[in-house]
Amino acid sequence: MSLNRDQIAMRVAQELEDGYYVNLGIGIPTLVANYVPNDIEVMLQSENGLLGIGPYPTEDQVDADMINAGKETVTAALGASIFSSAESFAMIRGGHVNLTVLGAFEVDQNGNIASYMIPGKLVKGMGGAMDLVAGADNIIVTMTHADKRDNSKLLENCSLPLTGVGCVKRIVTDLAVLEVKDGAFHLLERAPGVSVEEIQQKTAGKLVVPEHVPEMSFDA
Amino acid sequence: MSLNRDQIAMRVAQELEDGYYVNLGIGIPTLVANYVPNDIEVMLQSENGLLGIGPYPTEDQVDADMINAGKETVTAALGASIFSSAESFAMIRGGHVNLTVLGAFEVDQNGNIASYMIPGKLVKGMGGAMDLVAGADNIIVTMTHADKRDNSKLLENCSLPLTGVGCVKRIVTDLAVLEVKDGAFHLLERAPGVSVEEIQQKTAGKLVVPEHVPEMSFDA
Amino acid sequence: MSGFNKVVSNYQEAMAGLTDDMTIIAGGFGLCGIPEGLITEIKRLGVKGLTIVSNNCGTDNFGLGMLLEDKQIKKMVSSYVGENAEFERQYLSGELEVDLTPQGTLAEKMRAGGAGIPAFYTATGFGTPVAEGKEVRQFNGRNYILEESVTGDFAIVKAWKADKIGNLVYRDTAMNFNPMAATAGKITVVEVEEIVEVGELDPNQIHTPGIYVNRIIKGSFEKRIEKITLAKN
Amino acid sequence: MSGFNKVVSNYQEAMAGLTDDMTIIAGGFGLCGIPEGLITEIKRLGVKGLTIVSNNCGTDNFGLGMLLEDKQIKKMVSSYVGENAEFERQYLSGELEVDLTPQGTLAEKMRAGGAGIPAFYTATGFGTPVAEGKEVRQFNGRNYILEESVTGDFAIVKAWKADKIGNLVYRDTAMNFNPMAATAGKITVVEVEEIVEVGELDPNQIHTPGIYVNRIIKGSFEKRIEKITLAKN
Repeated sequence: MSLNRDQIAMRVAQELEDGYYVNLGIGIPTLVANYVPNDIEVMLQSENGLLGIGPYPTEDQVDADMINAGKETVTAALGASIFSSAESFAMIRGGHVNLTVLGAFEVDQNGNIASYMIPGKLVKGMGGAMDLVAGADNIIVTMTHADKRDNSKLLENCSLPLTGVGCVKRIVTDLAVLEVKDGAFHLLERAPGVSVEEIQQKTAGKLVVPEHVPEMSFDA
Repeated sequence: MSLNRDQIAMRVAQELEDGYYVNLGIGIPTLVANYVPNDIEVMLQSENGLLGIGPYPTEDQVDADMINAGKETVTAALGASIFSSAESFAMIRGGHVNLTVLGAFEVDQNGNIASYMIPGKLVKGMGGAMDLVAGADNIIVTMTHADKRDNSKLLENCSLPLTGVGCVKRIVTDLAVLEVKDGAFHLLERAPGVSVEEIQQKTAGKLVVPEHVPEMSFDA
Repeated sequence: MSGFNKVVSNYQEAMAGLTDDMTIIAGGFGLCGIPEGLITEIKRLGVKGLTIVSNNCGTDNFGLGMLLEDKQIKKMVSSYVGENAEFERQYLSGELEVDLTPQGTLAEKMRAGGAGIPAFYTATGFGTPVAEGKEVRQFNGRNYILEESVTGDFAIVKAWKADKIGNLVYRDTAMNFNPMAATAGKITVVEVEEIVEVGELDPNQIHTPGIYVNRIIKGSFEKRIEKITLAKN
Repeated sequence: MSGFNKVVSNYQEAMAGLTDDMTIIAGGFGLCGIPEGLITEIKRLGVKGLTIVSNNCGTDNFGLGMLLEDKQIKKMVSSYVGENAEFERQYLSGELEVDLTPQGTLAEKMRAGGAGIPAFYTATGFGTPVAEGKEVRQFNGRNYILEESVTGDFAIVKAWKADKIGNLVYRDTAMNFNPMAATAGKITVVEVEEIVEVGELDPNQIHTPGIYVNRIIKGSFEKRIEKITLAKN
C-alpha cells in the first residue's frame, strides 16, 4: 500500500537526529513535526525569522505578529530566537541548518528539483525554497511518486523550471525511500506491501535496485 | 597666528548642522565634540558599534565594555544604540553618516588622502578610515598645513599609500579652510592673522586663491 | 533633540514627496508586519507606475494588494505571488512586471543596498531561471551568481515601538523584512504602534538604530491574519 | 534538550580539536569583548602556524598578543596593528604575515563567510594598496573592489550571557565583532560571563541565535582597559 501524507511524514521523521536544526516546508514536510521521536529533540526553523517553532496557539494565544513561513499562526518554543529575514537566510545560505525537508513537482536523477512554477498555469513563486536547496547540505524531498495520471515525478531530467541543481540527496515518496547519487535514483526502502516492480514502473529516471529492498519500518 | 588643536576643532564644529550623525576620528577630530554649538544637536557615531557617544565617564561609571573607537572609556548618550561592527560599517559604507572628520598625513589636490602608514617607518593600519572615506559624502580632513620641517601636507599627489581616492571635499588646517574640487585646493578662509602668502608657501599642490580671502570667525 | 525629532503627525506628511514611477522598499511578510496606514496613504495619493520591492504583495483586498486594484504598481520584486489572485492574474496577463526573486536573495539585496554593497555572489538560483542574464563565477569549486543590491526612493516600515529619534524595536515575527527595508530607502518612513520618549529603549536592544529613519508616525493596525491555525485539543 | 546542551566544563574541552595551521576567527575590539580564557587555552595548547582573523592582536601582554610571544601566529588578518609593539615589530621584520584589511571590510568578510556569501563588492579600499590584485568593477558609475569572505576552523567569541542552547546576548560595545565571528567558525566556541537556563532570554532580544554556537564555557574575565579616560570635573 502506498503511504498517506502522515506516513510519509513519519518516515521522514526517522531521519531526524538529536540536536538537529530543521527547516520544514509547507505541506507534508510540516507534518514531520508531529512525529519527532520521543528520545530526541530538534529545533524547527521558519524562514520568516523564527528559530524554535512551538505548537499552534490556543485561541487565547493567537497573535498576528507570530506566524510561520506558511503564514499560519504559531507559538515560540522554549529557547526560541526571533530575527530578521536577512539573518534567517544568512543561517540558511550559510549552511547552518542541518536538514531541509520540502515538497517538489519533480526531481531528477541528477538531484535537480523543480518546485515553484508551472509555466502558463501556476506561478506561486519560489519563496525561500531556492535559498533552502542551495544552502542545505542535507535535503529530503517529500512528494507522491507519480501524479494523479500516474506520470512519474522522478525523471531523467526535470521538465519544469528548476528550483535548484544537483542538491537533492534523498527522496521520500508514498512508495519508496531513494537516494540520489552518481546520476541515478538508488532504491533504499519500499513502502510496506509495495512491490519493486511498481516503483520501477513509476520511476521514469534511472533507478538502481539492489538485490534486497527492505520494507520501511514504522516501529516506534 | 596658526590655530592650535582646539581652535581647529572649533572651526570644524561650525560645519555641523542640527540633526547630523557624525563620525569623529582620533586626535583633533575627537575635540570637535567639545565645541558643538549650543543651538544644535548632533549624534556621534563610533565605528566599534555605538551611535550616540556620551561624555567620558566618572570614575564610578568606568566600564570596560563601553569604549569608543579610540579605545577610550566612554558613556552612552541619551538615545544611543549599540550594534555589531558589521552593522556599524553598514551604516558607514551605506552613506548614512552625514559627516566624517578625520586626520591625515597628506591630502592632494584630487581629493586623495593618505593617513594609515609610512612604509618602513610606521604601520598602524587603516582601522575604519578606509571605510569612512569611501562611505561618507561629506568628509573634512583636519591636520596641520605643513609638517614640523615645514613640508607641505597639501600636495599635488600624495606620496604615501592612499587611504582613499577622490574623497576629500574640505580641509581645515591650522592655517586655512580649503575646498578640494576640480583638481585644486580652493582657499576659503585663513586663520586670523595668517597671510595668504604663508598659505601659498605651505601648499605644494595647486592652490586657487580668490580675490578676497576672509579670516575665520570664532564668534559663538 | 529638535534636529532629531522625526515624529510626523499625519500620513500626508509621512509620505510627502512620493511621486509617480518611484521605487518603494516595503517591509512585511504576507500580512504580518506591514505598514498598513502608509499603504493606505499610497492608495489615497493615487501615484502610478510604482516599483515595489516586497516579499509579497499583500492579499487581494489588504496590504499592498490594494495598490494592484487601481493599477498603481508597474513592477513587483517579490519571492511569492501565491495567495493573491489579482497579483497572479496581472502577472500572467503581462499587465504587471514581476521580478521573481528568491526570498533570501531579496532580503540580502535590501541589506546590501542599505549597507553600500552594490552586489554580492550567492549560490541561490544558480542553474535556475533566476540566473538568466547574471554572471556566474566559481569560488572554491562551487558556482555562484552575481546579484545586485536594491535601494528605494522610499522605504515603508512597520515597527512595534519607536522613540522620537527613530530607534526601532520590532515584535516577534513581524520583524521579518522590516529591518532591511529601513536601511534601504532614501527616505525611510516608519509606522509604529507606540512612540516612546528618548531614553526609554535599552541601547543594547534596539533592532534598527535611528540613523536609518527619517519619519515616524503612530498608526493603528488591523493586523489581519491570513491563516488562523489553532492547537488541537 | 540534551542534543542542544552546548555547555562544556573546562577549557580543554572548549578548544578540543584545535591543531597547528588552523584558522581562527576571533571577536573583540582591542581588549574589549575578547574571550580571555579561550586565548589563554590556545597559548597553553602551544599550537603553531595559526592564521587569526581579528580586528586587533591584543596588546603586548594581553589577549591575542600573548600568542605573538611564542610565535604561535603565522598570519594576522587585521585592520589595526597599532598599540602593540611586538605585533608591529614582527610585521615589519617579516616574521609575521599581516593582511591589513579595512575594519568594515573585515566585519563584512566575517558576516559573509557565515552567511554563505563567497564574495561581495565594496568601494572601501579602491585605489589603495588594499585593492592590489583584486578585481575592480563599476556599478552605477562608481568603482568597487571584490572582497572574498572568510571562515575559520574555529571561531572564538565573548558574550555576556548564553543560555544552555547557545542563544547569546552581548553587553554594550563588547559586542563589536563577536556576532559575526560567531557565524563564521566551523566550530564556534563562546566564553560568557553567565550561563542562564533555556527560556530566560527574551526571543526578541537575542543577538546571536544558538544555531551558530557549538560550545559554551563560563569564564572569568579580567577585562583590562586600554585607555581609562575620565570626565573632567
